[in-house]
Amino acid sequence: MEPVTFLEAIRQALFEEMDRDPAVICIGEDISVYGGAFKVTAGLLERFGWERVIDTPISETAIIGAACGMSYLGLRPVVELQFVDFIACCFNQLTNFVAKSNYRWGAPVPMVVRAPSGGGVHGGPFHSGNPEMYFMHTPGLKIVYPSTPYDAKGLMKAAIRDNNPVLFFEHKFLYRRIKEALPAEDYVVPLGQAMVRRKGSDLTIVSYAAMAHTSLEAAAELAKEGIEAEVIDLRTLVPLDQETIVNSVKKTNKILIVHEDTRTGGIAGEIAAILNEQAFEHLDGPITRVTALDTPVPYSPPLEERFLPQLADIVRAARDLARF
Amino acid sequence: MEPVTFLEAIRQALFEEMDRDPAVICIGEDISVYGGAFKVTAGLLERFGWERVIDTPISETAIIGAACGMSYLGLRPVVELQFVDFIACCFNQLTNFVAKSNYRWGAPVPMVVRAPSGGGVHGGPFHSGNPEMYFMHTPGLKIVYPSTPYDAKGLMKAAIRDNNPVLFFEHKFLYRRIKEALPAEDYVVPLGQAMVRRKGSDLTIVSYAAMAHTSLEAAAELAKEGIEAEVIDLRTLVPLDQETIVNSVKKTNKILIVHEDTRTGGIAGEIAAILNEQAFEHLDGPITRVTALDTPVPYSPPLEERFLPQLADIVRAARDLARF
Amino acid sequence: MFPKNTLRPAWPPPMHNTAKNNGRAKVTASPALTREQHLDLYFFMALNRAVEEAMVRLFRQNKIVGGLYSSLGQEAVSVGTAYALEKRDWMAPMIRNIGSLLVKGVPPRDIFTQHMARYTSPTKGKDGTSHFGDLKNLHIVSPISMLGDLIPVMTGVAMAGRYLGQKIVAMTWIGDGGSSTGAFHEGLNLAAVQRAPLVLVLENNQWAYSTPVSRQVPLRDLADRARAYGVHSAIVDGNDVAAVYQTAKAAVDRCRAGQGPVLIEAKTMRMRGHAQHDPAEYVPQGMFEYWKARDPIERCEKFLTANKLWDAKTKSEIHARIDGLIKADLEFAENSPLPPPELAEQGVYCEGPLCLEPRWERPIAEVTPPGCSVQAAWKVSDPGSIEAGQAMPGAPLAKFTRMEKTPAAPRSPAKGSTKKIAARSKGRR
Amino acid sequence: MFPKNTLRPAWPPPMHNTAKNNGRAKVTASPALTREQHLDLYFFMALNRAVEEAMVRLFRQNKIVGGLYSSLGQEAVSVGTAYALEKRDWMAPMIRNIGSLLVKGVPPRDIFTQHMARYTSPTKGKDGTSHFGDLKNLHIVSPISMLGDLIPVMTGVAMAGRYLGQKIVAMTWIGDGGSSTGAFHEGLNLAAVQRAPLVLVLENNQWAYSTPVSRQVPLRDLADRARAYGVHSAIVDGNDVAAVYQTAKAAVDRCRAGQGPVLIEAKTMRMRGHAQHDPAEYVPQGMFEYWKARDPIERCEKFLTANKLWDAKTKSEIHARIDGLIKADLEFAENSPLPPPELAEQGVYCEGPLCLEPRWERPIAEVTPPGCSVQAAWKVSDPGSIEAGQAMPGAPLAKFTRMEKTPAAPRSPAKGSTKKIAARSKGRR
Ligand SMILES: Cc1ncc(C[n+]2csc(CCOP(=O)(O)OP(=O)(O)O)c2C)c(N)n1
Ligand SMILES: Cc1ncc(C[n+]2csc(CCOP(=O)(O)OP(=O)(O)O)c2C)c(N)n1
Ligand SMILES: [Mg+2]
Ligand SMILES: [Mg+2]
Repeated sequence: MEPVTFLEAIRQALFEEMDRDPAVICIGEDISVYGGAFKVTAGLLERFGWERVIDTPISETAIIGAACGMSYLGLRPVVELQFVDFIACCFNQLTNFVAKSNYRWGAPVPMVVRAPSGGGVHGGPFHSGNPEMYFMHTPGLKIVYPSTPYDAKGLMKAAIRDNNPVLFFEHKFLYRRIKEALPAEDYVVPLGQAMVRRKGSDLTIVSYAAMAHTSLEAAAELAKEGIEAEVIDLRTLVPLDQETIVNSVKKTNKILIVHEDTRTGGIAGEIAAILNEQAFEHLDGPITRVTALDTPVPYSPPLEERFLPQLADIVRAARDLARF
Repeated sequence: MEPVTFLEAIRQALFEEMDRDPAVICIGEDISVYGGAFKVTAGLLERFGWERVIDTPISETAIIGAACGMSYLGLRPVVELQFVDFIACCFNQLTNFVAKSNYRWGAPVPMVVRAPSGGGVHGGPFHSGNPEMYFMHTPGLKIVYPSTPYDAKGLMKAAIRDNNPVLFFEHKFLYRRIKEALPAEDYVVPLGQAMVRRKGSDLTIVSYAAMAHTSLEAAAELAKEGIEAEVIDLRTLVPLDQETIVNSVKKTNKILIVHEDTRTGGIAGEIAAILNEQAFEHLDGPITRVTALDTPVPYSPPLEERFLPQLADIVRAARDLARF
Repeated sequence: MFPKNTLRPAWPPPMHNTAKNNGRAKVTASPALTREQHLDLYFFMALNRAVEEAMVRLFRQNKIVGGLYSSLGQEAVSVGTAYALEKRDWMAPMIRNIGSLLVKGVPPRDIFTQHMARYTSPTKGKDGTSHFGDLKNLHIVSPISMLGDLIPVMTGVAMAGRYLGQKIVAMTWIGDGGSSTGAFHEGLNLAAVQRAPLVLVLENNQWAYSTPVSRQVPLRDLADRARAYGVHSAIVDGNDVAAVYQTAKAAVDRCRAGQGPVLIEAKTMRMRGHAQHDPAEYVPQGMFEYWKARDPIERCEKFLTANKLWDAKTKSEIHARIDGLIKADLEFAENSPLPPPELAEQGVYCEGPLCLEPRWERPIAEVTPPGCSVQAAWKVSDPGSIEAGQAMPGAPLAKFTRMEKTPAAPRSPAKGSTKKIAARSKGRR
Repeated sequence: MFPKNTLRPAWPPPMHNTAKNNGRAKVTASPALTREQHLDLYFFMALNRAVEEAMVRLFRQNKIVGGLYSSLGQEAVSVGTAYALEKRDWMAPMIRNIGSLLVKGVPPRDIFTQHMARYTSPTKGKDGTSHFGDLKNLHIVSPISMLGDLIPVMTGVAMAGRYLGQKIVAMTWIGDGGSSTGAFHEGLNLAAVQRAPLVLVLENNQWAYSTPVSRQVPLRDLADRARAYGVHSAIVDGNDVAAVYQTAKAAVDRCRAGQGPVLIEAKTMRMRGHAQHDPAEYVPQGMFEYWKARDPIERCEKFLTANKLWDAKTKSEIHARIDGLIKADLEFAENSPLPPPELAEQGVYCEGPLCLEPRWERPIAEVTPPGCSVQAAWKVSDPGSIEAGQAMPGAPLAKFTRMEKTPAAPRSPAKGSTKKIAARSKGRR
């Protein structure tokens, strides 16, 4: 098989799931004729027609609401938000209507919300967001944030087949920058399983999405200095694979968490709390975090570079931690 | 001075600030003739008239947006959300427009968003929320969550005089349940200062709002067993008074964080991360948390009781930690 | 949904036109109502009021958890509109639509147990008041507190029903105050542009909590909201149950015929405070008297009497039936346990199978044609603007959803042809 | 706001009607335009286009950071509307309103440096494109990307201006697509109910990204959106700059006279893709040709020539001035540095004094009368509904905001009388 991009992997998953199950439909802004702002839905209209590839007015609340209503009749809508930043415009429908539906009255909401996210492409304060923690803090939603084409395709299939609302973050920096050959047959990557991308014994680096790649680069740098970092790619944030993290820390006794999201209230804190509960006596150094600044995402390249965690920041923090 | 309720303390702050500064106006749903759902603005209309006590349509996005626009002309609007849960309906205006304004283009937004919040009154999934972490994770907003009438009045005045957007959470369980005599003269409680409510040496309990009271009760229980807990009331979540927390932990070497907010992604995680960075070597036991369940807030009393952290939960966790 | 609750007996109770169609007369397009229909409408209004009166007593006895909202004076709206629905249709009530729930087939006990937060309630105590639903049998979607949010959801229900080939209509309600929310706008606009079979009942009861309509909407007739969406609308005397029913029936028929959503403004008056704790002192002198004289139940009684549609015996039979129902269900509710605390921890996620698999009423092949190929292009005849735009409001649905289908060659997914499209232009914002 | 930026020279450049009123002719209520006004409008449209053409060149040279949006073909809307504003008025542009910024007094260099993310830009590189503003001098509010959000904000600006006694008007723009957002509805509804002096320009350019109007709004005329709010509206040929100006001027006058908000639909066409990366292949054949023949700048040129309002010399003078401006400002922008990385960490919170203290243009005593006492009650004459509701749409503002004032005794805050009110009923939901 020819290697395909991250974007193409997602597109394949949509095609194959829509082929497999007529209950799967796509809904969002500019997804039909145009194929979506990033062309992830390109070709779906031609194959599946107007009834299954639905353009909407610019109204994220209506989109999420309608998808929720569709799911109540057994459909499995896949929503595209043009950029994840616009999720703020449907925050209420998502966190109050959708997330609480099953708990409150036993009405599951099988839907997927796909959203291009993340920085590094000079998108500025409204096109670079990583709002995953808002939703990790909202019981009732599942959250996927893949880093490879293989995972993206397999996790998308799992998300569509899941009977719960799943937020599927697509890091736009990865869309066309990485390629991977995919299996010819149908496969699924189950939600809730992290992946050890590199084995190591000196410390654990936990990350996901674009930062998983930077963390791997950092591990390669560190190896040159004789520091062996174990690198975990979370892949799914909810349910969080606590076991893989805890087991790694029990081995390495040190952990560095890297996220592109802003610092305060980011996932590093949650992992720190979990490790205190489950592996306190195994910690030989402070739980450490390398994160974005606590600011909006600035526009100008030197500012955004300062804002985002850099390879050098990870290497430096890991080195300090290893020496602790 | 006669003791006044928590609610009355806030009302006094509004009266006095509106008296002091004609730039202060109130805006929200049912705040004029009715005096607000909880009567916090009762009497403001009679004293300050229709121009300064503005009823709005049911449209939280419009309210926050309009208040922001007013602040650009130098006014200091005080918004009342009928319940904090409806903040989800203006999430975008708050987090994208208001919070980023000063950073992006140097336009400060001096406004206060008041919101009855918190559980324990059988309000169910949409009238019991503690959404503070959504906003702690949003750079650009300040967050106040007081626990006493004195603090509520003094912090409200500080919030109104601050040149930044301040979310002012009013725990509705406290509204009419606690009383305190207040100074006759004008006073301010500065934002960003935690308060050590009880001194102790065996462990630190950090909390805020209604849970600050429960934590103090727990400390009293623990004292009977010979465990001396230091109790910190955060009062302001942003800016967070890290110093007071860190200094206390350097003394007690153990910390328990109690919050009524749901567990995953709650403030306990953030504090855990901060302490790892600033006091790792002082920790003689795992950073521990007692929090609400990771579910929506259920309606029925036995369910809500299970959902919320209880006195016994705090005592038990503190005891275990002290013995660690 | 929830595992079958053995504590909940069957409903509905015997009715005039028994057995089929959910226990009430099968409604037809005929404008004049039958005697049975008139009596049904009266029965449900009286039941609605009796259920709420019982709850006021429970409230005074401190047996209601949380707030209690009243629809006193508005019963004709809830009952008359819901009565226009068929069993297969979907609805989503708001807080004051107890009457609609009863009409659709919810037994009073569900309403009592919900308000008393008992384990035997539809939500088992997880949520209260009218915050419950039933996907499988009654096709009721639970509201949430945030006003307006049901409108997009019910638009989605309507769209899904159409997609599955079910000829259903979705109905929901909104207050005068709730019509100012963004969700109202986004939802009704989407319904309009999709020509979804949605009936939206705007219950103008003069007040949103303590705020009069004039401070919320600068319109004399709130039905004019519909004009922003090119949506058909109607205004009806909300205290005349037969008029409400007929208006709703016409709207439902229109929707079912594929002519797009309808907004109905029902003018009425909230005869109590916002909720039980609110004495409504802000309501100006005379307003309650004015509307009291127009009480929908009394009006209906007078109508039935004047038109000799009933006699004293029928009336007392109806009320005896209602009393019996209420008594039994109250007893059931009061004897019901509160939920066990552990329940709080369960059910955030759906672990099992879906409770409602899609029910196809059209050939599945139609939506997944093996060789389907649509030309991805917008058509134009008048270059000044887009043809679809000019044609759509009146155009039949089929034309809208399929107008661009051409018999081109089929394309398969992950292979060559679609790749070309993806490559055609690089997507950026 | 930001510390004074010494790198940014004065603006505006010399204009026809120089010096006062922001360098352009003082507009009066007269319907017919003066020669100077016609030439001003032409100048700004041509400048608008020249600025954007320069940016397309920068984009091709990879000097633009992020996306580049075009208003090609829509210049008459941006320019004609903003030209109706006075210096004291406030405006908030959208992404395609470069022309409005220029008219209000923003120099091209600000637009260049913003797009190039330079330290010398109004936001110093923190944000890009037209995402900047100026509270103090030009009274411009910065947009954010989320469509519709400016409408409530500018409603607040308009309300605050009125409260302070300033006779200002607030103007903002929205696209056909953006009119479907909840923020549009909530904002315009609030403006209507408050009778706020807001002019909302709905730029119907046939497309929202790749989606034609017909898939967004089931209306032939988007001006009909106004009907949901009882708001005055107008439709204008968006490619006729004089007509746009006159319509906007009438709207501004109406607002300033306290008659409430106005919605103007300007019909036009987006002559490029959504942004520079979008080839707009989805636009049907013939549409571009149709609208190209109605290019607003060419139309204006023809009009000026036909009416002998200029000669070749005037035209070339104007273009020479534009060329000079562009050249100088481009040079300035290209020579400007990028911001220092540390800047990223600064400015999340405002630490210093407010950049804009309230400017009172009415006696402060009026809003804080020493013995003010308003009766907290709604009035009613027709008990069927609230009087204010019936009267408000046409009623003058004073009546609206003060109608219930009665000369009762003053009450002091934290003491007895108000306490009674607070105690009157226990607030619960
Ligand atoms: C988005 C939102 N904001 C505020 C509230 C609080 N609230 C509950 S009911 C109500 C008044 C509703 O008035 P209306 O829509 O006219 O319905 P009615 O109560 O008259 O039936 C308000 C403000 C809410 N539920 N949702
Ligand atoms: C709330 C929101 N959703 C989606 C987007 C993404 N988006 C940016 S511009 C645009 C199209 C806007 O169309 P229109 O309002 O007609 O303005 P035009 O581009 O035609 O000037 C979209 C969908 C956005 N900016 N905001
Ligand atoms: Mg109402
Ligand atoms: Mg457009």
